[in-house]
Amino acid sequence: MPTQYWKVRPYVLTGGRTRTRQHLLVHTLVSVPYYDAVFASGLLPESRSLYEHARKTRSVAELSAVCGMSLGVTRVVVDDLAATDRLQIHRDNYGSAFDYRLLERLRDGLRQLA
Amino acid sequence: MPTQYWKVRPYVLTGGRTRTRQHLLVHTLVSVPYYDAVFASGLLPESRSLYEHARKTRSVAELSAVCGMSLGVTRVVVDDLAATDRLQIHRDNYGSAFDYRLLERLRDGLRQLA
Amino acid sequence: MGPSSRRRATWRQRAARWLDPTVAQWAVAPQETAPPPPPPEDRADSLWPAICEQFALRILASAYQMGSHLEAVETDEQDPERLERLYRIDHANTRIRRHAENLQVLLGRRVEDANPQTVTLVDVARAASSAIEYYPRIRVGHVVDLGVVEFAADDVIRVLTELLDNATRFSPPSSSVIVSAYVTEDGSVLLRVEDAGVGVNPDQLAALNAMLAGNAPAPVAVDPAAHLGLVVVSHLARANHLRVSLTNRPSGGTTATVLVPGSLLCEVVPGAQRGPAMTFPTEPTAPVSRPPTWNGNQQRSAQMMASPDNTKSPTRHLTALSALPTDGNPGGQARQSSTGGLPRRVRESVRPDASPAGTHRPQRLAAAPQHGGSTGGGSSPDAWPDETAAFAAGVSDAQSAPLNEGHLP
Amino acid sequence: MGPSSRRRATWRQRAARWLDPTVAQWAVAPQETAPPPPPPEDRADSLWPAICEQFALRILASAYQMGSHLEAVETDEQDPERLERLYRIDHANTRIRRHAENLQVLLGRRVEDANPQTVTLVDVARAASSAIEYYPRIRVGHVVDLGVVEFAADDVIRVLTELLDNATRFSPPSSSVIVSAYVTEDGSVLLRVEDAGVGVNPDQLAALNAMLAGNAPAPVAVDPAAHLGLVVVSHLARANHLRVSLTNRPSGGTTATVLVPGSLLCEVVPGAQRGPAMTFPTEPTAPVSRPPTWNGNQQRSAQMMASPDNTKSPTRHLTALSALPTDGNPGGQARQSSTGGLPRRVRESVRPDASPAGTHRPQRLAAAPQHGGSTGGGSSPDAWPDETAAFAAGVSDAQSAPLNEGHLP
Repeated sequence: MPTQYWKVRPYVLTGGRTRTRQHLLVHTLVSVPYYDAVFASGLLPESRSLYEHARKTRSVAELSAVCGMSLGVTRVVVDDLAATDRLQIHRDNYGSAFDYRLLERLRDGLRQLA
Repeated sequence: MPTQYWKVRPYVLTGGRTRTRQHLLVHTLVSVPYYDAVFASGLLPESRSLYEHARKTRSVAELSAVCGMSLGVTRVVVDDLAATDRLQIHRDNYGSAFDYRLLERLRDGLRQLA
Repeated sequence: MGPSSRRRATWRQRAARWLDPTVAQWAVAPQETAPPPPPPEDRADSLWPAICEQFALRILASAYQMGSHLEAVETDEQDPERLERLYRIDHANTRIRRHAENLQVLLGRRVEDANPQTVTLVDVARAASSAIEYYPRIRVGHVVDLGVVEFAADDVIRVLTELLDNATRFSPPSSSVIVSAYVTEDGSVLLRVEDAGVGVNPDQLAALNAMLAGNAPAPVAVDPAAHLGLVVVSHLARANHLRVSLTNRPSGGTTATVLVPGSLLCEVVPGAQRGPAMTFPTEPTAPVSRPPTWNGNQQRSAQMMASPDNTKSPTRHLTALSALPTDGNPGGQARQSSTGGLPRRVRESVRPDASPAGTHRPQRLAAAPQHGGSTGGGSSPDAWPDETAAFAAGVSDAQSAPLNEGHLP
Repeated sequence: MGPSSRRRATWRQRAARWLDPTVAQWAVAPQETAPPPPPPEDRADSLWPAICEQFALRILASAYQMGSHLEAVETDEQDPERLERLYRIDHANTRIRRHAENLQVLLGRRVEDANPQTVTLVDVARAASSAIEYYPRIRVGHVVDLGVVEFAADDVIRVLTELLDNATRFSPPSSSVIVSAYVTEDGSVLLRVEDAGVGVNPDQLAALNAMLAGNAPAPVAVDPAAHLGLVVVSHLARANHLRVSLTNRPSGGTTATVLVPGSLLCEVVPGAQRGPAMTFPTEPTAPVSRPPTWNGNQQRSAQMMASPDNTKSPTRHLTALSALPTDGNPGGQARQSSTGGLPRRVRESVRPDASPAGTHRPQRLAAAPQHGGSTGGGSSPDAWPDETAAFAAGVSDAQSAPLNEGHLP
C-alpha cells in the first residue's frame, strides 16, 4: 500500500480536484488494457499502485480499498489514467441490469427527500 | 429569523449533539399542540423561533428554512421540544403512501451503490 | 438556504479582509524587498512582537477561510456521525481563532473584527462558550434582553471567553458553570460567571484582582501559562472600561463578574436578532387544524402573542447549553464533562423555579427517552446541585434592579 | 477502510501527545498556582518567548485534533463539491499547523513531531507542497528513491516548505515551480526548487545566502514579515547540517538548493512506503481475461515486472502535482494559479522528454476531454514554458551523478 506520510494531504495528490471527466461510480469496473512496466515505474506512488492493481479488472471501490486511498483520490487518479488510455473504464455493464442514469436520478431524488 | 452572531457556533446550540431520540426525517411533520406564550418567552432564540413557527404544522425541512437554522440544529431543537410535549411529531402520515423504513433502506442501499 | 448563504457571504467578507497581509503580490513586489533579518534569537528581543504579529495574522487568515467552508458543509450534512466530526473541526478552529486573537490582544493590537455588529447578551454568552474547550458544561442563566454595541461586542466576548475557560478549568469536570447577565441600578450590565470550584487562595485572589483592575502587581515569578487568559482579560478590560473581578462565594465556588458600562449597551432591535416578535405578524394567525384537538389552545396562544407584555418579557429561563449525552467527548478532551446528560437538559429548559408564573410544567419528564444510550452522569438528575442554590442566592441582589433601557453610546 | 482507520489512529496518537499541555487538571491543580503575571508589554521583553510558546502549543493541539476528524470525513465524502470544501479546510489547517510549528522553530524549540518515521523524498516534496498556499503550482520533477531518516524528516519538510512558499510567492502566479532531488557524488542529496521569477537582487542574494549559511549579516533594517520563512530555514539548516543556498539562473529564475547530507538519508524499504514492489508478488499473476483483447500485453508486462531493473528504476517522471483545472481557487487565494489546466497536467504526467526510454507516448492527448468546462489558462498547452528549458539545463550537472545507495546514518 502506498500509505503516504500523513503530512502529504489528499488535496495535493489531485491538485485539489474532486471532479472527474468520466462518470465514475463506486462499482464502475476498470482495467489496464496493456501493462507497461516502464510506464509504471515513472508514476507517482498512488498512480503506480493503482495501475498495478488494475491489471486485474476491479471496481473503483475495490481499488480504493486495495490501494489504501480515499475514494475521492482514487476517482481522480483513475480518471487521469483513463484520459491517457492507460486505463480502460468498462461501460458495458451498464444498461444491462440497470440504467445508471435512472439509478442516479432516483438517488438524487431520494437524497432530496432524506 | 434568529440568525445568531457568526461567532455562536452550531455545536454550542445543541451541546454538540447531532442525534435525536425520535426518528426525524426532513419531511416529518411537527406542530405545537397548545401554544403557550409565556413558555415561548423563556426559550432561547432558536427554540423560540421554532416553537412560534410550528404553530402552523410544518415539516422539519420547512422549519429549518423558515427559522434560518441548519438541518442538524433544527432536528435537535425539534427533538428537545418534542421530549417535553411542547411539540408534537406526526407519525400518522407514514405508512399511508410509503413505508419510511422501506424508503430509508432503499436510500441507504443506493448510497452505498453511489 | 437563504440565511446560510448570507452567513457564508459574511464569512467571505471576513476572509477577504484577512487575506494574508504578508503575501507579496508578484505584480507589485518582486524579490527586491528589504535586506534579510538576522535570526531573531541572536538579536534584540524587541523583534518578538513583530514576529508574533505575523504569525497571528497568518493563522487568523487561515482560520477565517476555514470557517466559511465549514459553515457550508455543516449546513448540508445530514449524517449525525459526520456532523459530529464537523462540529469538532469547527470547535478546534474556533479555539485556534481565539488563541490567535488573544495573541493580538497581548501585542497591544486592536483585533480587527471584520463585519462588527451589535450582539445580544445571549449571543455574547454563547459566542464565548463556543470558543472554550469544555463548552457543554456552560449553562446560560438569566440574561437581560440587551445588546453590546458593535465596536465593543467582540472584546466583551473575548473577556467572557477567558472567564468561562478559567471557570471550567478550575472546577470539577462534572460541574456546571453558569453565566448570567443582570442590569444594575446605574444602567450597567453585570455579567456573572459562577463555578463550583474550591475557590481561589485568598492571597492570590487579591493579586489577580489587582491585575484585573489594571494595577501592576508586585514583581513576582511569572508563569505566563497559568494565567494567560486573565492577562488578556486585563488588557481588554482596560481598553473598554470594563470592571472585572473574582470573588469566592461563601457557599463555595468562585464568581467572576464583568461590569459592562451602559455606554457599551443598546436595545436589541427585534428584527435584527429576535426573530419571532418581528416575523410572527407576517405569519398566518389562523390556526392550522391538524391535529384538531389542539385548536383551542392555539387560539388562546395567538391572543397571548398579541399582548406586548408577553412578547417583550425581559426574563429568560435558565437554560442549559446542555451537557453532551452522547458517546464520545466534544473536542476530544472533555473527558468527564457530561454529567446530567439529557434529562438535566430537558429539565432545565423548562425549569419551573426560574420561569415566570404561568409556565406549564411538563408532565412527562421522567418518561423522556434517553438517547445515545450512555449518559452515565455522576449527579442525580432529580436533585439541584449545590451551586445552583448559591447561584439563586447570589443573583438576588441584581434581580430587582430596574431594566434600564436604551443606553446607546 | 483499513488504511484510513490506521491513519486515523495515528492522528489520535498525535493528538494525545499534543493534548494542550497548559490544561490544568482539576484533580492535580486547583486554583492555587503561581501568582499572576503582569501585563507582559509593561515588563521585560523576555516574556515573549514563553508567551509565544504557549500559543504555539495550544494552536498545535487544536490543529492536530482537527486533522484526525478531517481525515475521517474526507475518506467517506463522495460529493465532489463537499469534498472540495473539505480539502480547503484541510489546506487551511495544514497551513495553521505549519505556522505554529515555525513559531516553535523560531523560539529555538525542537518541534516535537509525534510518530516520526522515515519519509521518502517524494513524500517530503509533497508534504512540503501540502503546507503552502499555491500548492497547485508545484510540480515534482526527478526525485531519487531515497528516504530521509525519521529524526530529520519533518525538519527537511519544513525547510522545503518555506523554500517552495518563497518560490511561488516571488514568481508569476501562472508559472510552475519545480522541485527535484538528485544524488550527488559524495552521497548527499541535492533538493532543487526552481522558480520562474525575475531573480533576486544580487546584493540581497549575498545577504540572504549569508543568513542561510548561518553567518550573521550586517545589522540592517529588519523586516520579519518579508523573510520569516527564510529565517526558519536558516534555523533548521543549522540544526540539521543542511546547506541551503539561493542562486539566480543565467537563463532566468531563481534556484534554491538544499544539500541533505548522506547521514540523514536511508534506503526506502519497499514494504513500508512503496506499494507495488512489495505487494505485487502476492497478486495473482494470471491475467484476468476481461477484456480479452489485452491479454497478451498483460503477459508481457508481468514478465517486465519480474525484471529488477525495471522495478528499481531510480528515475521518476516529471509529474505535475497538477494545476487545478476546475472552477474556483484552492485555498481561496490562488487567484491566478491555474494556467495550463487539464491538458498540461495530462501532458506532463507522461512527458516524453523526461521519461526513460521505452515509455509509450500516449496517442490521444489532444482528444482528452476537458472537465470542469472552464480551464481558461494563459499558456499554450503545446509549448513548453521557458523555465522548463532552464530546468533541463540546470539539472544536467546532477543528472549524471551515480546513484549512491545506502547512506544509513
